[in-house]
Amino acid sequence: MILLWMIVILMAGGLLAWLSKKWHPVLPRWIALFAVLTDFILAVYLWLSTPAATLGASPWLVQLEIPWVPQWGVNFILALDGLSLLMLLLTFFIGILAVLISWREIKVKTGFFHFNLLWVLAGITGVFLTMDLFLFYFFWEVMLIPMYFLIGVWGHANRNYAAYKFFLFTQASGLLMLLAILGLYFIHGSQNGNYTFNYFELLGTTLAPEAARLLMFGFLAAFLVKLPVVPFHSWLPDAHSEAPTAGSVILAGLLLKTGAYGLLRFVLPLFPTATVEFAPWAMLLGVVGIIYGAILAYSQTDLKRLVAYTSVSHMGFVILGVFAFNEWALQGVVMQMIAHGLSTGALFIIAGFLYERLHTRDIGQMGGFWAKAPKMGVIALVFVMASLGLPGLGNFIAEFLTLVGSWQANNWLTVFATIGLVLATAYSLRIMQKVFYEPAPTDHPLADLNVREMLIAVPMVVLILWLGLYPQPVLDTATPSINQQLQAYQELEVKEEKVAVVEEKAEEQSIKQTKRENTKVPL
Amino acid sequence: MENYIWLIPALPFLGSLLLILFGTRLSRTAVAILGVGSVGISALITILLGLQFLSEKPAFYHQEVWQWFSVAGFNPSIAFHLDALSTVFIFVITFVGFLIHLYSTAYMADDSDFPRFFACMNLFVGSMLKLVMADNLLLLYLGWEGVGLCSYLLIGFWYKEPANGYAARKAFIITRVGDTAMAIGLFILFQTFGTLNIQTILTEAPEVWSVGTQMAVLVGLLLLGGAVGKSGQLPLQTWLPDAMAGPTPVSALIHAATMVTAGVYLIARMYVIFDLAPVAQLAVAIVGAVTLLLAGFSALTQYDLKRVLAYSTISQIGYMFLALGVGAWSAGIFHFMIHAFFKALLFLCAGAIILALHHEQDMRKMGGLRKRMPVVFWTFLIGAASLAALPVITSGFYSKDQILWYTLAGPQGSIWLYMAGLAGAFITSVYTFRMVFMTFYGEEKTHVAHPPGKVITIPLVILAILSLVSGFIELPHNFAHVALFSGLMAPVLPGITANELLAANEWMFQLIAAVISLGGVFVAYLFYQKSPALLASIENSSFAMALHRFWFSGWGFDALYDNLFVRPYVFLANLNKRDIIDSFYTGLAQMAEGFHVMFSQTQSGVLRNYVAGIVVGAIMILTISLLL
Amino acid sequence: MTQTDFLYLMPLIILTVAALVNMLVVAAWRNHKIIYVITAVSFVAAFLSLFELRGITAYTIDPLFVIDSFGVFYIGLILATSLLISMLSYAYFEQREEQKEEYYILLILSTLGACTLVISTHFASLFLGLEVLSVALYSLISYLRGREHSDEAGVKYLILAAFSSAFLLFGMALVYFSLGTMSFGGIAAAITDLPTLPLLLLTGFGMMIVGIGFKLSVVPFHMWTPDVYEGAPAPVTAFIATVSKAGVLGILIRFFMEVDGFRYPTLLTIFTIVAIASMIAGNLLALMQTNVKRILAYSSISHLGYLLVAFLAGNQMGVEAITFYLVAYFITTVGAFGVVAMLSDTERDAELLEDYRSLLWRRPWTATAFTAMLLSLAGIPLTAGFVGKFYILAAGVNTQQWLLVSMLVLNSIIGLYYYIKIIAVMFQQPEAEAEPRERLRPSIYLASVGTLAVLTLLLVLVGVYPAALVDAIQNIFSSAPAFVAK
Amino acid sequence: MNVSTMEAALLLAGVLFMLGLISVLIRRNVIFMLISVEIMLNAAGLAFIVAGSKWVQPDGQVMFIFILTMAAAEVSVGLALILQIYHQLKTLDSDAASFMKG
Repeated sequence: MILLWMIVILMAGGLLAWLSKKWHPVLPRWIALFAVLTDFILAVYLWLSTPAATLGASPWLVQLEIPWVPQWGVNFILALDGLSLLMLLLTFFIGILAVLISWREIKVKTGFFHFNLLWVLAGITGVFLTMDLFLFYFFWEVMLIPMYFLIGVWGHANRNYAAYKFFLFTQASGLLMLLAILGLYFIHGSQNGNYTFNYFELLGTTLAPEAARLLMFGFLAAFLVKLPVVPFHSWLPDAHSEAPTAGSVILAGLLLKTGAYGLLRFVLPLFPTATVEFAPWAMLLGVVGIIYGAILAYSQTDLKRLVAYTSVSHMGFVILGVFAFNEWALQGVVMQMIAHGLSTGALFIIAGFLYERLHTRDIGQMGGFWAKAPKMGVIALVFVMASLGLPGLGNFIAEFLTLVGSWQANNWLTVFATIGLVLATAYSLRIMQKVFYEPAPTDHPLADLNVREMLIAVPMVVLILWLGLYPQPVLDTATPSINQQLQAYQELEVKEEKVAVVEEKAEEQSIKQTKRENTKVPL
Repeated sequence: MENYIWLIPALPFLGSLLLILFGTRLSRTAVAILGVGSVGISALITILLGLQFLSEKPAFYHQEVWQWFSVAGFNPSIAFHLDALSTVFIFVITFVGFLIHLYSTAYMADDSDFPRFFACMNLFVGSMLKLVMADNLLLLYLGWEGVGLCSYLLIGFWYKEPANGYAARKAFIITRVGDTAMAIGLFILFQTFGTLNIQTILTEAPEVWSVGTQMAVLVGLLLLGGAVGKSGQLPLQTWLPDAMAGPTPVSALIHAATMVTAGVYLIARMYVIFDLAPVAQLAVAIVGAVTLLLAGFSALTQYDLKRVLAYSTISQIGYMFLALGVGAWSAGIFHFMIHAFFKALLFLCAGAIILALHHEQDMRKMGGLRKRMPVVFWTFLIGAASLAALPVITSGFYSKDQILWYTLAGPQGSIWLYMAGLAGAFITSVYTFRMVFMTFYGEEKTHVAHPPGKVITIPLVILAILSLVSGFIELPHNFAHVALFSGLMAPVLPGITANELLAANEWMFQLIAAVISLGGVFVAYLFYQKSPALLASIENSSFAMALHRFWFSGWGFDALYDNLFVRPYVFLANLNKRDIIDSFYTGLAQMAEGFHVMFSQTQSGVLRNYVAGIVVGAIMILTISLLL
Repeated sequence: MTQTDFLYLMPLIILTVAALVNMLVVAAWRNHKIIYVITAVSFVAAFLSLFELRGITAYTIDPLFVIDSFGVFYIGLILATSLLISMLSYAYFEQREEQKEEYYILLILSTLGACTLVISTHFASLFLGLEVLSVALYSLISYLRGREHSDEAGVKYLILAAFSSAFLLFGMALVYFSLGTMSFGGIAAAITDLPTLPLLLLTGFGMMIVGIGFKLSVVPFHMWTPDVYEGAPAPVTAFIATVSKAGVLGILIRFFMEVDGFRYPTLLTIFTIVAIASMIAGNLLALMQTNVKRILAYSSISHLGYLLVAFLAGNQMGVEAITFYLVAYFITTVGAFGVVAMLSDTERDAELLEDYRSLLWRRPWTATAFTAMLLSLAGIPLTAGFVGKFYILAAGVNTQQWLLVSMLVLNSIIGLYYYIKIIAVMFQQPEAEAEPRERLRPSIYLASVGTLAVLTLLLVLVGVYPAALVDAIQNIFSSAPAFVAK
Repeated sequence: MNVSTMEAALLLAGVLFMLGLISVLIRRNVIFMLISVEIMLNAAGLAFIVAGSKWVQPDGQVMFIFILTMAAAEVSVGLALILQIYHQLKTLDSDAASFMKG
């Protein structure tokens, strides 16, 4: 029930924030802050109350199932495991930041703004929680519309174009996923007469290779566009750079993560054989993304656009890791989702701070800010370093684990991905150089960060350091769910091994089986 | 005492953290106390620990601070492993580091970014300590990149000058290239051994790999890649001369004494791999030999005092690589230590000169400083003598001679490598004394504003003494035969035995080395002191000028890389700034728009056309129904 | 006719009486409000009378009608829609100069025609229903004589409708000629035995498709749609877009199910082509359009294309999907045109994109409602349109019509663009404070505002909790065995 | 009547239908268009009568009467509309009434 409350609090908070504008112009901000904070506290409470040790057997911590459209086998299923929990923590943390950074930036239609903000968060929360494919698609789309409004109403000059592009890309890919969901639904239903969208039941569907491939591509379409993977990335730079700061932060920090989450949660366990077939290509796409994004990032002059392309590059690691199918890589991917959410979010926030002060995003107009705003400089430095993968910061753990994992799967692609780290250095340092070091062509007055801004930035620094130096709590939380996602693959491997040593182990197995049978009896 | 190991890197980190957080609000004195004090206490602990180590003679001390993370059998820790090798390194780092910090309080006294400087320096010391104390390669990598970051921050310390920023980025990016190779090496090691714990790898490697295994060679070469990046060896040496853009204490600490020798440390640390991979080890030797020559020639031609020293550093590290490459592990490390003393000394002297001359670095504008700055002159001279390996009295002689000796007489030695080493020694003493003569002799060209104070001279004197006496802990067989250092190293690094045939005549080779070094001094004296006209006549020939330009530019490596990698990359990036893939999607949109225009032509508003539309539809339907 | 027949035909009779009463009242005393109330009451009464017929098994009134749960549901849908439209009409016509009262009579008659259509089982009743619907519509379209384009729209519709009726009639004649019967049951019985359909019969079916296709405004019989939508008053447009299509679609489903037209690949091919062409042409035509009414017209063409996808599924799920979609689509369309009607002034309808600029700032609630409607048309979750589209997709996937389904997806994406375009215009920040347009007393808008609110709520309700509606629709078909796929 | 006459009569209806159709297509005057449509409707009526007589049923004739009634209603509305158009445009050319397009 606590899961439902999380979503309800956000949605109700959103409506309330919208309506409260009439009573007092500041009220929406406080309501939004309060709603997200409440959710954050709930999530932290959930995390603390479930120590890693108890995660053992079943990865699921909390489950909720309410029939919704029983005629179609649609149930309102919310379930929480370690992976979802981590994603929720990230969601609410970034949500709080998003509310805080909009405190001064958003001046018109604040009520509606916060409505949209909270509903995006609600949609994302739903995506991370639901274990019913219909509901998943439902939330998947629900998070897009408010996002569209965030970009389209409060964005920068070219906002309409960006908003269209964002919406069309994500919708198009989402519809393909819907087709795949339906295909899976009918295949599963025709096999055993149980027509349902329940994730847990669909997991057991046996698919013909051809069908599995097609359905996988349907799911992939949505997730790869959202992630995004080159060549489906072209919505991202526009959307990120035109959105208001809160929008960019949510886009980079959370929306992209839903794609990664989808890959982990749905693509891997649903189509174990098809993904193995597709893995080299997927990893190739990842590497191309890493390098292509890095090259593009290097040439940008618009700060937010630059950071946007770095996201393309960083998300390449995600797909590289996901399709390596081992625990190192997947832990790396989970870490990457969190660390990238923080680091890129922080870079967008800094870009937002600068925009608020200078009213430009052009790094040609900036420079020499270290002298004027040393606090901002230090914080920017931390996150620039995070983005180039400096050890000691969260991104390093993520990227290193991913690469270690992907090395086991494919040497050459990993080599190229590692080269991406050099390119990352090039673009990251360019940010520092142009914004904080080199003198600017024109001299602007620039105030350093104020208390509210420090309140936003410092926790992020602390978190990214924590992730870099002691990531174990996060890793422990994710482990059971990652093993769950990988189960199908380990079975595959085991099967192959079994074929090889089947005779030797025949005896052993029969003993094991009898043991298993013995344990079954009391049940 | 060994329970306090963690304090050694922790104190500088703490100092750095405090300086970052509160630096701007503290007084200069407080900043200085914090910055110098943290390193000082570290140094104190190190010395105490070192004494304990020498008296107890354990194989190593080990301390795990916390488990970093643990994923599916991959469990690196934040843990420190202190054996003789790392003890030598942390001694040099903390002790020399302390002296340089002390020196900096005077050197940077007028800088407005005083706290930032010490924050970065402390951070560097902490990272460097972590690098050498790490018990696993991942933690080592953390320190490795951490020192890279500090190097970047300190090279670009005076950030308002774009050239400094450029040099800083160049340093970071080029070393990152090496780091990438090293990272791949780590992947292979992890895949093979299932761990990155150094000791485990070292013990298991001989069991898993036989000598000359392809994998071992690959790993060796990849680690070498990391090492050449960090240590400024061929082919990734180009960043180091530019790194002199940073404040001089930075050059002394990072780009002479400590960070650039991280590559030496890495190779020595992983010596088992190189033992298993003779090809890789040979590559180390060749890289060292070639680098020491190339850098030596370049050093000959430089006018900027610090650039001479930079090239000299590259060249001296070349010697260390050469030593490691021929299996003279202990000799390489010994040279590292000695080099740290005298090169830090030289840089600090150079800093004193530069400070006194209002940041003038061009040697052509110096001269006659002998009288003006006697302390600096004498200490510089000692450092130069050590660098040039003047026989008997300098420690540089003993360390370099040991390398040269094993290059020839060691089991992996070769006459070619030896010749390269000898040639390098000659060049070294030429450019060293060229420096001495140009700077301290001749007429005074720039006025000395204020002679250096005590805080500057005390470190110089201490380092000068060390440069003179520290060589005596390791003397050749035929020359009192003191083997304190190699004895210390023996449990960690394998020893080396010289060819017996040659060993009988060791004195002859020592003589050759001594003559070569003195000969170099003489040549320098000839050209730069006695008859500069001779030099001018040689320099004026067109061939010499071309050669000079070529050497001056560091053998054209910068231009080569610029044309081969940087320009094409930037060109490509700018070419694709608007993202070619995006135009595919815009094309789709335009296509849809085109279709719209086409279709809307049919909506002409004319009734008859609409009728015709229905008729066409009817005909179509009837045709289909009749045909099918 | 027996007494029971009357009972079963009660809704139709109520409408007929209401039309007559209205005429008499108009003759005696012209008063907008009274006529309006009578109309509303009669719709409500007709609707309520349906409750008597809940859950009935098919009751045949030979040879013309059959009243079964399918028919009852569709009549209910039509009546409810007409009621909502009449609610929206009051404020719209109140501000016009013309005499308003006859409008309601025509509206009732049209509705009557549509209701007749959906329970027909005979060509004669089909024809009667269709023509009652059409002839009333001719006048409705050009009802506002004073307006520029009303008679252009009227004459276009009249000529084309009559033209296509001729096709329909001739087709019927050919079918009758070859089979000797005009009742659906008879036709079904006659052709089950035929191994292949004779040429004359096929020609007849083909010509009937032309007639039906015209009413449904599917490609290539769609060209009248934008012009008529633009020229007609907004409530009438809403009526054309909903009621008239529901009637025709109802009879199409009934006829096809009865004769099991899905057996004939020829017919399937024709409908497939028509469906794809409708989706593509409708969406592409709307793409850069700047007239909101025309956008909605083109979008209705593509929506009919979507409906045909479910229709082509040819099984119970398909028909369920159509029915569900119709409900969702009606809520949305009536809502959308309701907004248009609300924003219209005395001179002209609010049809240009310009009229909607920064609407969010001027009239936030109206803008919100319109946004919801547009999102529903685009098939975005939380709205009924999404569930409808989902249902259709499910039907398509279920029968593995990949071509149609992928076309549907492609077109949904194209469609998104122009729906979003309207929303984007509404959400634009105003440059200057717009002058408020002259409006009538707020109380007059009460009905319109209430209707819009109800529609918006319904839209969300069906979008969030579709189970109730799905249940209702599935019940119809479980109690009407004729519609289970043969 | 025997079968062949039936078919001939149906053919006649078809020809009539086609004539009407073609003249709707080629005429620009709205009144003529309306008349042509009436011809088509009557052709359909004729076809019904033929069919009815083929099966010896009254249904065809009933349908014909329906058609007549409907046509009359249609013409009356149609003429009213055409009058309006003439008032506004001062022409009966249907092409002139093409303000709405695109």
